[in-house]
Amino acid sequence: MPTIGAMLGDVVHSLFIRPATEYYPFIRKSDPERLRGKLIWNPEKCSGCQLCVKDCPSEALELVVLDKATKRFVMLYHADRCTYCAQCVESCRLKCLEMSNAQWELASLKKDPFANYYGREGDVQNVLARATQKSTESTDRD
Amino acid sequence: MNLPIPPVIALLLFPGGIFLLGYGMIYEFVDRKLVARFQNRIGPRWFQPLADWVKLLAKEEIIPDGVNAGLFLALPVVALAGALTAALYAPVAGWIPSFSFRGDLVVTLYLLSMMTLCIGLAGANTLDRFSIVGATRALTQLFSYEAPFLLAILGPAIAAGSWQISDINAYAHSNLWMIVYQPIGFLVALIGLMGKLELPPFDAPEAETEIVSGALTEYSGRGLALFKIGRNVELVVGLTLIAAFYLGGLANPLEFILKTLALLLLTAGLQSLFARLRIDQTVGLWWRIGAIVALVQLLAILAGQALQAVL
Amino acid sequence: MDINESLQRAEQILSTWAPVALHPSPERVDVSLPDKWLKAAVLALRDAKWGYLSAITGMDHPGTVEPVTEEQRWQRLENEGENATGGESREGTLEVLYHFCEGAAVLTLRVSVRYSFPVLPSICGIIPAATLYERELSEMFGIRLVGTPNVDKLLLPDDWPDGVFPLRKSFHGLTEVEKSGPEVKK
Amino acid sequence: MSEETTSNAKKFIVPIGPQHPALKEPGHFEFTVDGEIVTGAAVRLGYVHRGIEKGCEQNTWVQDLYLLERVCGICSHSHATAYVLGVEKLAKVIVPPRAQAIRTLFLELERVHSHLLWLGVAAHEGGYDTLFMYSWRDRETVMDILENLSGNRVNYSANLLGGVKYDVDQKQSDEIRKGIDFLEERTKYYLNVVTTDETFLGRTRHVGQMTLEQAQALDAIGPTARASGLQRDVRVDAPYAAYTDFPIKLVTANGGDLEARFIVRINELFESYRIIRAILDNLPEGELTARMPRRIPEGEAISRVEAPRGELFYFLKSNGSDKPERVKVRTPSLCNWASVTHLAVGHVLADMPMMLAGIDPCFSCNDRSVTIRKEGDSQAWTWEELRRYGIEYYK
Repeated sequence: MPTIGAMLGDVVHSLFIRPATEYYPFIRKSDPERLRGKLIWNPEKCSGCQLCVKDCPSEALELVVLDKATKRFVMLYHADRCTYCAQCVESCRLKCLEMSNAQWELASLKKDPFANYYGREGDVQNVLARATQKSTESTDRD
Repeated sequence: MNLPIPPVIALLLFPGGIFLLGYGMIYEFVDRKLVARFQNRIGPRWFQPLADWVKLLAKEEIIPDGVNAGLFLALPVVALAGALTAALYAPVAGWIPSFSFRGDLVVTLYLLSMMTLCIGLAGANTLDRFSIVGATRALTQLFSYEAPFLLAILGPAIAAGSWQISDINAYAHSNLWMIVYQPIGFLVALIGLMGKLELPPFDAPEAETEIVSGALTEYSGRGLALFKIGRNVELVVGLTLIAAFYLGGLANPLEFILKTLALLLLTAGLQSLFARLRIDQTVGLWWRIGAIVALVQLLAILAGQALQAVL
Repeated sequence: MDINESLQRAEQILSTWAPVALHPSPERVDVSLPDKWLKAAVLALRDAKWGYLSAITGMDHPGTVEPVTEEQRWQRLENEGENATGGESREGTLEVLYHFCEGAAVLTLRVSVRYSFPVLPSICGIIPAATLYERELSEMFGIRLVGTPNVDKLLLPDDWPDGVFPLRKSFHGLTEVEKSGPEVKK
Repeated sequence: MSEETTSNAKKFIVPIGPQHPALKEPGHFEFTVDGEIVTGAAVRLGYVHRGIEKGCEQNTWVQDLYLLERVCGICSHSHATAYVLGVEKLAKVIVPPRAQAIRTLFLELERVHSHLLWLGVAAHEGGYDTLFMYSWRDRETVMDILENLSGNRVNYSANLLGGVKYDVDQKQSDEIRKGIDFLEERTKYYLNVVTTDETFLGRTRHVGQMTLEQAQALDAIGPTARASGLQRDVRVDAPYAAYTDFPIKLVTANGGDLEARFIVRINELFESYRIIRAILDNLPEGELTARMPRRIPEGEAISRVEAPRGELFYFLKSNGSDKPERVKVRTPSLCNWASVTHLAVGHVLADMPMMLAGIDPCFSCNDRSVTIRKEGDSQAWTWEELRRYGIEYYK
């Protein structure tokens, strides 16, 4: 049966109920349990097989091997490159990677906060020092 | 209310000028908020129309190639001036009209049409294809709703036996609300006003999904701001006229606010209920239904009056 | 609709032009055709109302690209004796696959053209919807389709250099071509 | 594409796109008009061409899964499923039934979200913003379901080569059921609205009408074809994933106009709800993944999936290495353009956005290959050029 204004019921009803709009930055919904957020690396179990690095579709992972025998690795995780596909979590046979449901609002004016270093304190310092050394060398050459 | 207001103040401050600009913005806000609520959204905050307007005024005005620059700049001013002038003859805010003479109703209706004519000219002035299509549609729509709208406004005028807005207002105030015995006229007038203001579902002349922004596509900055504010003023004037004629006249500011807001609620509801009409559907609707219905109503009024005279 | 019935019907329709049909998997039949019979085969399929054109896939099979000198050729002849292929650099081919689907059955017409003469007849006259696929094919692989109604750029930018075909295996980015391309043309 | 008319009058062309409020994605259409009547139509794509087909040849099979998932944001799971089904066919890996059922569950949830999205967009094109707002509000329900299931609203990345990543437990199953019940109620309401509202019917009835013969001749697919009565649905014709265990009833309509397309898509929603419930009721027990080799054996595979917009066609060729030799993606939108450009002639301009929306076009889907823009004298500006221009201008 053709009518005019078929949505009248909904339209009038809406005047008396709360708007469906979410006041996003002011009121936040809780993060879903399975939300794929920032990657967490657990160095204890890692064998340094590099499978996660190889499978990453967006080159977000770098695993620096300092000493394979004593299991000294540093994982560099670029949160800005990550597509949060969780392939690395599945690729890891030793289950040392997982995705937390935190930190999903990726807005920043700088790239620095997105580089996450995982590993022992000393090793990370070591890797960082090497990186800065390398960069100063290259600028010297320029 | 019948306090005399010096002409300069009436023109610049109240009830014309600044007051109308601000009041138009408030009504734009109320309209947008209502439509949003009808659609279960939050809608804008109270200062949004003002913020939009200030932003537009601050922006660069681009005059596109191939237009008559003088005309391009003058049209928004003329459109706004037309709407503001029309307000001087209407009982805005429940005040007696600032200016009044016999037959000012006709002048007011013409002034209200200035806006659409200016928009049509503005569209035709540019080389942009969207503008030209929009202008064609705006003018086509003008021809379709204008006659029924005029007929619908004539109803109360004939009933009151005067062509002067203040007379009709006074007549409406002292008699039964005309919406009761001229309901068709009321509906045609209200929907005609929506057509005039190009509100949905009569927004084919500026259908964003087809022709971007219609005739005003090439306008930016001040020109666009003036057109927008002009439309707000026209909304207020149009609502004032309909409230004065059909809802028992406007005798004081409170009555004015309540009655026009009630009308605004109604238009907002109508805006959110329908899909956009194609231009051919709009024309068909007005000429096939609107005009005939308004004409029948007019004849009924005349017949009624003749009958009254006989009795 | 039965898959086998569909496939048999397809084979039957095409038997005039291609007596040999391969079955890479149960629901598929592959038919290789010379390019001159492509249109006739497509027309026969259309006339028999067999399925619909689902896609046109292009594939690049580059030849041996390194130029072979006279000396190398003698060398190879010495090493390989009578079985030597002559050491000619094999010319690359472009293979075009016309996929037709009917129910679960997929029929693939395979047509190959050489790099030196990448020309195929257009099937738009028979299947109007093929125009977009053909435009994509000619842009990406550089196959000239004779009789296709529109050869304007569909996907690539308007100023894409002529003679550069991104889905060929030899394409690794535009930078070098960009530098030398326009000069060569002039 | 437009047939030349005999009159020598200068053609009046109304361009729609690449940047246009009607299209939320970039595509370019040129409608030749005579007054309001359209006399010709042409299409130009490629504005979001990203070189995915070429890119696939340079990545490993595993990485390609995520690249292909990003061909389209709306039917991402359909793309991923078509790809994994093809690769599994090549590798001759049998995927556990539970994984197949969960894939199918995602496919149907995706269809629900896509059809509701389309309902809103199509209503918006017709200027029916209220329907647009309400249908998108309700679409949030299914988006939330997908987010709770997979952790993401789009690009769920639920698929793995050889299985799925996410299981469905009892609690989630209850949540899905609750959401589906609500949506079913709302869908009934929308079906009523689009079939009875006079103003909306004025915009959809007898608009863009495509007869069965035309649909056949133009090789239309998906809901566009089914609205013309063409019985063409990969889920029915060639069941994949778990559609063999949960068969789909074919939904068709006979009108061939926009109204019929609304009806087909909305009725498909009911069918999707039914399948989702059936899958939740009879979810097979078992593993979620099967072992997958890293190097895929040499061969060719064709895999077809019924995406929300129609048949999605993948052609995969492996050369035995860990990278594919060729990945061909033919998206459903590409098939249905012909129906727009052929049927546009004779309609009024105001119907064009509705007709474009009628096939539910997805521009990202159409555009896949390489775009590297040349600097210099061109209308397409590179980002650098634009920046430089901006700096110059404001000096």
